[in-house]
Amino acid sequence: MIQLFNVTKMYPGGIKALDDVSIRFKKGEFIFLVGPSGAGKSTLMKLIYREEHPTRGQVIFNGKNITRLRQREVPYLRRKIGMVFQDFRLLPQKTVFENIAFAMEITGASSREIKRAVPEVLEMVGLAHKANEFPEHLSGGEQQRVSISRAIVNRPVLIIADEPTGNLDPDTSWGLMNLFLDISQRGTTIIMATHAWDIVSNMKKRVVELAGGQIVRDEEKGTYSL
Amino acid sequence: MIQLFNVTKMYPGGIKALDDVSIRFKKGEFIFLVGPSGAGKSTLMKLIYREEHPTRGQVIFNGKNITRLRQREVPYLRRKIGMVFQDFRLLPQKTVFENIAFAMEITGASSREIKRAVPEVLEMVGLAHKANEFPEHLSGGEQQRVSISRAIVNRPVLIIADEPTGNLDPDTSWGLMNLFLDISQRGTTIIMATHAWDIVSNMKKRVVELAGGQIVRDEEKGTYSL
Amino acid sequence: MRLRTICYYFREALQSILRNSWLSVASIGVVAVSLLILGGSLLIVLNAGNVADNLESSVEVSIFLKDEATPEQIKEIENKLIGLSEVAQYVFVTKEKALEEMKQDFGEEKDILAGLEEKNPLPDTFRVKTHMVEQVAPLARQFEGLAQVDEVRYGQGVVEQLMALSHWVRIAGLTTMVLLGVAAVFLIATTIRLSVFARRREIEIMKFLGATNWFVRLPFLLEGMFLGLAGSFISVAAIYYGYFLIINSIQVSLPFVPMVSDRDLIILLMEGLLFLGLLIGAAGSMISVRRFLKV
Amino acid sequence: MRLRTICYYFREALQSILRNSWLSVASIGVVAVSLLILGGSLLIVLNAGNVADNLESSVEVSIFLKDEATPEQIKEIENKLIGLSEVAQYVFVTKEKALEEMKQDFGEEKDILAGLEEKNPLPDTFRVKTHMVEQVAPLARQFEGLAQVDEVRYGQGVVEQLMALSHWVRIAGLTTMVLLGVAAVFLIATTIRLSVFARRREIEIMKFLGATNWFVRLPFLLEGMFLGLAGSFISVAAIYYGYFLIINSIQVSLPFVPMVSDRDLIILLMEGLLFLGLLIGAAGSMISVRRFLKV
Ligand SMILES: Nc1ncnc2c1ncn2[C@@H]1O[C@H](COP(=O)(O)OP(=O)(O)OP(=O)(O)O)[C@@H](O)[C@H]1O
Ligand SMILES: Nc1ncnc2c1ncn2[C@@H]1O[C@H](COP(=O)(O)OP(=O)(O)OP(=O)(O)O)[C@@H](O)[C@H]1O
Ligand SMILES: [Mg+2]
Ligand SMILES: [Mg+2]
Repeated sequence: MIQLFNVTKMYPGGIKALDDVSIRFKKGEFIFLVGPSGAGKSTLMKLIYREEHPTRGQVIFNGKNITRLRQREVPYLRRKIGMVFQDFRLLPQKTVFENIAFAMEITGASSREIKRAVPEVLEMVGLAHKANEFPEHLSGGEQQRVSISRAIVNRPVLIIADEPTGNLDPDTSWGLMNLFLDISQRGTTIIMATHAWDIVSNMKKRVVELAGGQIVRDEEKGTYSL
Repeated sequence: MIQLFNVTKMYPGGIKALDDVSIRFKKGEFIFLVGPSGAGKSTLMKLIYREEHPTRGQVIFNGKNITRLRQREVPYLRRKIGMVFQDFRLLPQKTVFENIAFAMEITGASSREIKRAVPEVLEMVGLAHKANEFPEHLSGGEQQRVSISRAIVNRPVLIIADEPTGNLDPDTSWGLMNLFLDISQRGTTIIMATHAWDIVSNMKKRVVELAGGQIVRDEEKGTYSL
Repeated sequence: MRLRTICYYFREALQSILRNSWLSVASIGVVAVSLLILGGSLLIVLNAGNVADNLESSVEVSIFLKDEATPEQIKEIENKLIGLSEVAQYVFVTKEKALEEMKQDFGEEKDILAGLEEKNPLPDTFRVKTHMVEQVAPLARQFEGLAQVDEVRYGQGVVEQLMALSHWVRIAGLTTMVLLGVAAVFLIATTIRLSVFARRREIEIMKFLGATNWFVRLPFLLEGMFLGLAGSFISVAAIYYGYFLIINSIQVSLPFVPMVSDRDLIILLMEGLLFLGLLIGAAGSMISVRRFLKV
Repeated sequence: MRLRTICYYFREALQSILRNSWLSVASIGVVAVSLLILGGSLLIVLNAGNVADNLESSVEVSIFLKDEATPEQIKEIENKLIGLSEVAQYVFVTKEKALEEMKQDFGEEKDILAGLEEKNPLPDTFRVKTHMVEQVAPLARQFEGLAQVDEVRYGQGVVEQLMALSHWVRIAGLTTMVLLGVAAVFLIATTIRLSVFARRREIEIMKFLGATNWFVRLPFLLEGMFLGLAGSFISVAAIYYGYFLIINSIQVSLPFVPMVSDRDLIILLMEGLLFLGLLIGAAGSMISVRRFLKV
């Protein structure tokens, strides 16, 4: 489904965030991206949904070369991907409900669909009672869960989650992991960057470890560290 | 050092974030604040550095009633406290170095002191090489570490850290925990809200558990959960 | 485009206006002030032009005929006048009538002129008005050489001065208006850019969620158009009522100053201002959003 | 305050200006445009007032004496004129001189007046100028009753019209200036508020780190003052050079229009504008920051 060919990403200032990375993710896979702080996990994800362009190399998504995508095709790429950002990126002027509804409105969903789907995903992450709050009135963990519901509401073919449980307690984290597992079993590919070693080690999924911008390990049914 | 007497915090909209909480933190103590997402951990901390005012009850810091503090005394309270915010709160227009230097400039530190102390704390969190970057050019974990260095640079008598390792890998987290331990052993009180159950359980420090705005457990040498 | 999506655009625009109420008021205020200045100066220029026109039209050429001119020769000159397109109007003043007028001008001192009736020294005269003040001097020159004409006069110095003055009023007025127009557009663009700048993160997030450029842009566009229109509406209302108030008091206290009070013209001008406000709002948001769409 | 801290304030202000370069340019632009408009209209009002003064000062009262007035009686009236404080200047015109002037006015038609020398119908006259146009009518009334005075004239209609006109020019000018002043302050305050608004999170963070209000405020204050000063400097430079350019070309093409060209006065005005820019910048940032300091 996704292939990276010799991808290098240099940030201005000579920082090599990714160094000649080649990897392939298959449809329906559940991939954990692990590695120390600053290893390049977020950068790899940003290349897939085109927040950043690779300095060298190609990124292929469903047979399409993302690197060569025209500017007006980018939105349609992004609609196929559900994203959980490390810094949440909720719209501050919209309530929780509106934030999630917005992701649907973009795709032209009908009012009826929205009214059905939004409470459903909020229920899944346990935030049905916060639907009408503004993001800045939520706790850190609550904001993170809103960003997760927004990522799954459109039933995307790919979910990219950057540290989706960093602000959550273990119980809530496990609840969400089961949710992701469910979704993945319905055929959705999931790429998740995380530092939750207990979760990674217990789930026995594919683990890709980055360090200094290079892939140092790629293991089916892996654990957090060797 | 810090005492809360029957503190209740209601947010507009009828949300009771803290419900009649009374607790006492002693000088030099290392306290873990645990509890599910939305339990009221951040709110409790916000009351101590006066981001929020309690709806009912009193907060005493070093014998002073914070609730009754006059507006122009607040800055001097805050200078005694080093804060690590859940959402980092770095100044986007300043480089990493300037962000940390700013916390010192506020207290009127000399240029010499600043030039000595800032690289030192950056070294402690392993970010000496990122001193001249702007926050938005850092990875999530790097931003978090900058906010930790800023909190400790003034050698405050109290450190309040809200989820300081949420975006960090286990190794880096443990490194920082040892740093906090060091600081605590020099007499600094540390209150840390965290979901890192492995760290809490291994450190055997005082654990205060919140749930639904109430203290449900307060244990010396406790673990993350019963 | 689906109805649902159109509804979405309007709802978004309205919500944004209400939730950023302070910013909205500021933008409306800036548009209102700018257009007020622009419209006000436009009216001033219009009136200055009107006054100048009025002064100009009071300039006339006097063609003094020789005493010995026969009625036929006089008729000849009249025919020549009729044939000239630049002549707006003319009158023939006999020497008797000229003396009469002179006496009237002298008022109570008309005794000075007593006894002149018998030996009237004044000539027969054609008094001619041209359409434009620029045509006065050439016209005069055409008649100067003629046999029956004694002398042609048109207050040489004054006409040149008037022409220069009205030329200057026009240039100054136009420059002021262009400068003010540029200033207004600049101010409004700045405000809208600032307001979009304050929301650049929002635009960025929308783009990351897969919104097309137009999906992001349209609510901002509607918002800008609404703010522009609201601002220009305030300024138009203020100018309209203010202007007729001023006109009325000027017509009472300064009846000799000719004011432009053609209601249709004023309304046309006001419509222009409203349209300008709409345009400025739309252009302002389009330009401002563009910068942040490149994500 | 320690030198180190003062250095900090200046460094912060400068850095903020440079890093928010786009916002800084916008603010400077708004200040420049606003003050340009304000200063320009100030000069227009000044000149309009000057023209009005000039027109006023050309109004005079003519006191016609009776033919039978003796030199003593004339002297009496002259003494009375000397005693009045509102009299700016006066001349005594004998009937012979008056006829001479009349002939000059008639120019080539002075033959009409031929033969009047023997029986000069014109009276001896005092021509009086007052300091202010408002004093003309009362002065005239004082002399109307006197025995030796035949008649007092001062172009009754014209003086009243002139007074009304100059009154109107002043009122209109003042209103325009006050309105423009308010508009300028509003525009600048809006810009600075927007720029502070875009940085409200920063201010909040500073406060959470234990910064006092003045510590947060001062760099913003310096920044505002600098931006205000820079803006007013641009407008002052533009007005100053623009004005003398205009004056020069007006003095060539319209020598009869009296322009204010007193360099000291203009410079004083420019200094005022500079100070105003500084003040507006300072006030703008103080007011804008205040809202966000309450954390
Ligand atoms: N916009 C940028 N400009 C310059 N350098 C950047 C930028 N974004 C990231 N970097 C650098 O690139 C490297 C990789 O960053 P990345 O965000 O991919 O790390 P990460 O693996 O996600 O780390 P974390 O676990 O802390 O989130 C880091 O050293 C970071 O400082
Ligand atoms: N400004 C606010 N306005 C309204 N409600 C708020 C506000 N801030 C927090 N809350 C609510 O108060 C409750 C406690 O929030 P708090 O931030 O203290 O939780 P927390 O324990 O820090 O959670 P987390 O671990 O997710 O950060 C939550 O239900 C939250 O939604
Ligand atoms: Mg990351
Ligand atoms: Mg919290």
